[in-house]
Amino acid sequence: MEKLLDTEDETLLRDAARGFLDENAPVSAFRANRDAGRAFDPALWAEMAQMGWAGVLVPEDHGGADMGHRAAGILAEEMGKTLAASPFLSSAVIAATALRASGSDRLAQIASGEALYALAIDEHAKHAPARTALAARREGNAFRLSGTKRFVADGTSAGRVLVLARTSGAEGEAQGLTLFDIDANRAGLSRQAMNSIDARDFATLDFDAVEATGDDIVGEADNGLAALAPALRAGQAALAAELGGLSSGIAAITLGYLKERKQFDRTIGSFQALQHRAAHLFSEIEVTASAIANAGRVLDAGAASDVAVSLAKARATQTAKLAVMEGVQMHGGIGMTDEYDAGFFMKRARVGAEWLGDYGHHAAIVAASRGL
Amino acid sequence: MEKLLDTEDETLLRDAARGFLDENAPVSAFRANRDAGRAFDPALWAEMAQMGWAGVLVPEDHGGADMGHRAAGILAEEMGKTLAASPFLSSAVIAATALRASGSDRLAQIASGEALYALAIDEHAKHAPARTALAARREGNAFRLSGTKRFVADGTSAGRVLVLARTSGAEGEAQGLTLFDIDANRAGLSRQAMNSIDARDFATLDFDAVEATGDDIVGEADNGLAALAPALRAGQAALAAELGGLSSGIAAITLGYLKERKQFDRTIGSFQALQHRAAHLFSEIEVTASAIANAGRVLDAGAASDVAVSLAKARATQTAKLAVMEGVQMHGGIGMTDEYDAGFFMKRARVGAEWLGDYGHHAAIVAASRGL
Amino acid sequence: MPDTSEDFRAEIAAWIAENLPPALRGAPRDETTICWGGRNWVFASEAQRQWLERCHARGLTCPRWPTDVGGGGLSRAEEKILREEMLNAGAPSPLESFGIWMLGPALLKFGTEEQKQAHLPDITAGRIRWCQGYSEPGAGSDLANVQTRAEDMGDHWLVNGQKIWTSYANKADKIFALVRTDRDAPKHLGISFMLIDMTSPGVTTRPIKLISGASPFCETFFDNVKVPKEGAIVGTQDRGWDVAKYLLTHEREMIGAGGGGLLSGSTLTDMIGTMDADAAQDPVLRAEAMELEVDAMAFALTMERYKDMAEAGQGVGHASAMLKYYGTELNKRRHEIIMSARGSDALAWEAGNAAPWLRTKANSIEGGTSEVMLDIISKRVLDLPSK
Amino acid sequence: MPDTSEDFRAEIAAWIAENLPPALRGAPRDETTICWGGRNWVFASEAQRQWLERCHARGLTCPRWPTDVGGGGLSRAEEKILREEMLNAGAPSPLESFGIWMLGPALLKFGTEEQKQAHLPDITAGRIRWCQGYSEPGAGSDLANVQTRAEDMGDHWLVNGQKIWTSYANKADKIFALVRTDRDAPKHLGISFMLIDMTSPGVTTRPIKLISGASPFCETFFDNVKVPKEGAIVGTQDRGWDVAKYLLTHEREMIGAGGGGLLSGSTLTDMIGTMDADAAQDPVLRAEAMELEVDAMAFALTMERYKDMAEAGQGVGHASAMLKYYGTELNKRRHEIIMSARGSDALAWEAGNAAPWLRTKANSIEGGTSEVMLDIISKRVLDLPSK
Repeated sequence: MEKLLDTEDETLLRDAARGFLDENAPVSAFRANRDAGRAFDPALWAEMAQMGWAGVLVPEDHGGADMGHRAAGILAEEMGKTLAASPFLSSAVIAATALRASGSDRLAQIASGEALYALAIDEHAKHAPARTALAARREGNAFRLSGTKRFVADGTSAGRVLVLARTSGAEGEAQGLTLFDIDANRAGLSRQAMNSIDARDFATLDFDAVEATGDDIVGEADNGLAALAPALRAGQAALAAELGGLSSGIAAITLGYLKERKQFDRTIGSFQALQHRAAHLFSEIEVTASAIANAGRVLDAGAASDVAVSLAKARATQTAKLAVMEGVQMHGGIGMTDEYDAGFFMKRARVGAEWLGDYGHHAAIVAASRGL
Repeated sequence: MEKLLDTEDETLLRDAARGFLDENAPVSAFRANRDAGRAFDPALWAEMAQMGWAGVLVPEDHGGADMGHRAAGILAEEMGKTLAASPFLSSAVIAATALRASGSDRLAQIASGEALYALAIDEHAKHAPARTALAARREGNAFRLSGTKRFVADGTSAGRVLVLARTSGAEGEAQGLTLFDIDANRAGLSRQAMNSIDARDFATLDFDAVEATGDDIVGEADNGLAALAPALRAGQAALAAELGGLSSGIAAITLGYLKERKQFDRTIGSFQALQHRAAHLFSEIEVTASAIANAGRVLDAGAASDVAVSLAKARATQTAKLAVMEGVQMHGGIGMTDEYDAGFFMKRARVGAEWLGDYGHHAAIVAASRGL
Repeated sequence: MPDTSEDFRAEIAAWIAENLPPALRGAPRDETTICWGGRNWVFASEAQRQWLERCHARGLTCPRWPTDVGGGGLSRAEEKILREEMLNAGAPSPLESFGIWMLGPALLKFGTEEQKQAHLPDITAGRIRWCQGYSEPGAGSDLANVQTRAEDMGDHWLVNGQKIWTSYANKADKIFALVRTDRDAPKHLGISFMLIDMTSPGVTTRPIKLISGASPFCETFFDNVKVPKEGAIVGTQDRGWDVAKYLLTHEREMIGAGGGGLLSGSTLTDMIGTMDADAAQDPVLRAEAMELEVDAMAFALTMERYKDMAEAGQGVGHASAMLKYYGTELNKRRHEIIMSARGSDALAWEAGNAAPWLRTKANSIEGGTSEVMLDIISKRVLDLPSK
Repeated sequence: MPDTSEDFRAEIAAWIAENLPPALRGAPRDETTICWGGRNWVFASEAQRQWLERCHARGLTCPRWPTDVGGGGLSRAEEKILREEMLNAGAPSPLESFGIWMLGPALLKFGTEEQKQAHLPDITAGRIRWCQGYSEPGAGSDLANVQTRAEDMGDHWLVNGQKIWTSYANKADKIFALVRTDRDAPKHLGISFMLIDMTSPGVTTRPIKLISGASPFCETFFDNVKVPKEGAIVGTQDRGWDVAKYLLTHEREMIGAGGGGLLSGSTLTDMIGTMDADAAQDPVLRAEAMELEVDAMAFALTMERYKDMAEAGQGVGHASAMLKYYGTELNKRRHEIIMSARGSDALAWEAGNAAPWLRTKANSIEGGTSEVMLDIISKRVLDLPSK
């Protein structure tokens, strides 16, 4: 397995990404999207696709760049630092990984950035694919999907939907689920934006006897979790990376403020109590960075990745929480204002904490691997 | 109900206790006991009894001072500040409360300080009276007790033993238990000191067909928990008070050190990072003090006290843990030496954390009362 | 005197039962139901108006204030009973205002008889809504760093400068502000505590939008504002810092009180509602919730104990900084747990969890940051050296 | 080169299988089984002697040191494989010593060829046991505050002074110590890194009893101790602070490593054993254990990453302070959890839990306190201002 350090290629990728994002997607660009009520900037996504980011996990014979999971993580980290919003996680990472096994001919459209995917997985307040109740009833050799999916990423903007439905068994059972890849405009499918605090596109999707055929099935019928699991792990690793980047981003802003802000005739960064908290935050960010890099390495090595990925997501969730709380508190009043950026980091960190499994969900997986 | 502040009488009691203890039971006295392999100083206990401490919860018509639970807590707080070791908790608080309901004629001996009680309650690594398996088999109108009790307070030094035995039902059931008050020298009863880290007297007691009669029963047969519960609550409240005092004691020593110790040509107490941690510790100690005072008040008011007592024990356990860890860390190397007193506080805090129920045990009771 | 207090409990319970408009019973406590009063106040309902008037008539808008200014003249024990009975009856607070929380206590301690008669009745009746003008841009925690100046023009003061974090200044009728009346005096001297009508020419406000989306604070600008001298200054001229310090202590206790969940009396479980099955089984979340409830109950008792101390004349003094520090950090923990327990449901603005969660992040900043509180404790209470 | 590394793994595994005395396989790692070596060392068993000799012959006591001084000349990758295979085989470390951990690295970086040849072979063979003489009474974290002085007497140094926290000085053959060779130079200058034989007349030691009951440290006194100049000083005279700083960084990484549980590879569950039923069901304890394992795994990966960085020549430098800080705090948490999980069973000294638990409290003090580490991070890594 590669070392946890960036390789030369990865350093080049990171520097290129940073340069592009500072130029085209600073936090001010996120603010502009937020103010415009726009989850992301399609033009920006087109440029990212141009650079091969949309195809980061798509095989070259489908027109992808096939750079691997660590590379995807590096891109996510850099996007996280300035809160760059895009369909990267749902389409380029999760959907691409889900469709890759079957060699779906839609991979090319993902790589080109044309195909955007909504992820209709969860139905409850906590991430739990096995608790899927949304029913796919057989009608001849077709299916009728009925039920409701919540917290659907890119739910209103995507042209296609990856939806996990129950074809047999009961809610809570890991078996009996089937993953469908359908057009978002099918009759009976209605979508309501959930007005998420992070100003990204999350939605509630109602399925009212939406038709699907065998051709829409990803992987095997009744064994949808097998097809979805690798995609979820890839997404969790990339989301962890984004949260790691987010933590570094707000920490850097905060350090800058500590160095320039004066109070009681002193730079507040000279107060030892703040120094020690900043040093502790630095430590947490460093330790989390190792878990994030490791998750990418393990995925790229094709090894068993559940623990490595959950470790990264668990750590990244807690570190981001600490980073944004310290960020706002150390800024004082100004950190509470919408005019200032700190709040954006705090709101995205909270959404990232819940999406694809919260701290307890992933810590339990890690703990189990240690015999707890 | 009385306010949470000390009344005038209580202030007098506290000042008198403090004066007596500073004179006769400073930490150096505890060290002398430890070095002599002596759990406590009988002469000191005799003096405490003289002052009415042994009879703090014994009715006046049995020769007690009957000062109540808040007063017992104040005495325990002051003893905790200098780690004064005595049979106060087990005999004067717990045994006295257990025997009070039945008006046992042994109350007078408790008040005089002659009768010392060992508390043979637990059989597992965690406090759980209902998990008692020690069997009391009926033989005619006598009983034969067989089994093992662990973590028995004052187990080797006491002349009498309060032992909780199972007369019916199965381990884990709250019913079917009977509380016996027997002579420690009965045939078949063997006791091994457990060499506890706090240098107090805890022991393992083996019961091999030890005889007991109906006269030895405290409260009702098969309903021993009812007789024991009020005594345990009284003990938990007093132990919480001792831990509160212990926290103030080590905090005071640490503050003194911070004000006098110089390093890098500065008083270390001037380092803001240490100042903020000291201030946080102060806050925790203050908040815990309220819970401790409240537990005493609720017990004295005869109101339902489970939650109030568990709140005090839970808070006191966590506060003491913080206080001793900060105490040792802020002292640096010297805090790690046996020559210095900080370690004594740390070891007693650990024992106090486990005895009569740990943090999780009591926090669960509090949480349940809040609907969790 | 248990009997008399029980009599009072029965009496007040009966009064509430008789006078609380049914429409208000058990109504949710939020921005839409709260009554701030003031010249331009629009009552949310006829019931809200009735409740305010009836409580004011009974002296219950300011239970502990003297009756001659519209207070209730109750003891703290009676006030506690009142609060409990209001809670039991599901009765909302009839009136909230910075006049009740802040200016009233300042006038009662430092004000002249004229000032008390001039302002307290308007506060108890909810006729005038006050706001607070302490902080200034760039000063941050350094509150004594007052740049807004008031020049002595003989019959009036001429005020110029800018305040920030003035709560609801855009809706307030009057402001109590710290202004510099002596520019040559040392930092903490030369400050006066001044009362200014917000309708005076030259006063303008600009709301500050917070990360929660709400705008409870404003920037307030004073451009050659003329303030008639008569009754303008509370306490001694150039000694306004004494008044401010007194009120800060007061404010700290108040903000801290939120942490105990005392005021609302509601538990985490109340605030979370039915928990998602997975959330309920998560040991990490459960442990955090257990610890929060333990600490919240102990803190609520501490608020009581400190009030008892203050009442017993055992000065609480700087230790009140602990209440502010502990209570606000507690409240932040509480809302982190609520957000986590509600999971993705809480991530939609409309769910109503996010705004209060974000609001709590300001608790440990406003009225003195947690860092300032810890400094006060270590230097003033623990007497730790500065070098 | 995966193949070659797999070859090495097979080779080393075979060697261990062949040479590890059965008696040592899976033996518990504690004070009674550890091998420190030295002139007066008494082997715990014949097997322990065999294992040391065989490992030394194969260069495995100091796997990464040059072969000409008895090292193994392995790469870090190979050393990692060796560690893993030793773990798999349940093989104990053949030799522990401050010579291996501290002096060796110092000599390899700052020593003359003569000094290397004079000392490294004795270290790899376990013939000489070294101890460290840095701290002095009253200096605490201020390590550069060196009062022990060495006067130049022409052919020898005359050493007078006192050291504290010298590990096992009462059992060591030689000491590497910081002594002041120029009393007029500024604090950090005028210090030299000196090698002194503990059998020299005038050297006495007094063990320090710790709260755990053990005495792993001593006070060491130098009373007119004559140290022949030849090879006495490592590095440049009066520039011993450079050597000390280098070793401190080294020591930090080493002490920190304990936190990951890397060295032992054991999980909390291993260390706790079968848990009491109530302890197993306590959400608070469970949550603490879960969080510990998450942090410990991530920290272990961080140790690896930092070693990779160092090897890649990307200087880790002051960031190593983070490893020391994080690893030791982690280890303290780990043992608090173990004590709590074992409940009252752990409260008897004989249970063997308490002494290690108390020992961990020194982890965040020795080799630079956590506070010093945080200062280093904030000032040297984060570049935060001093005023």
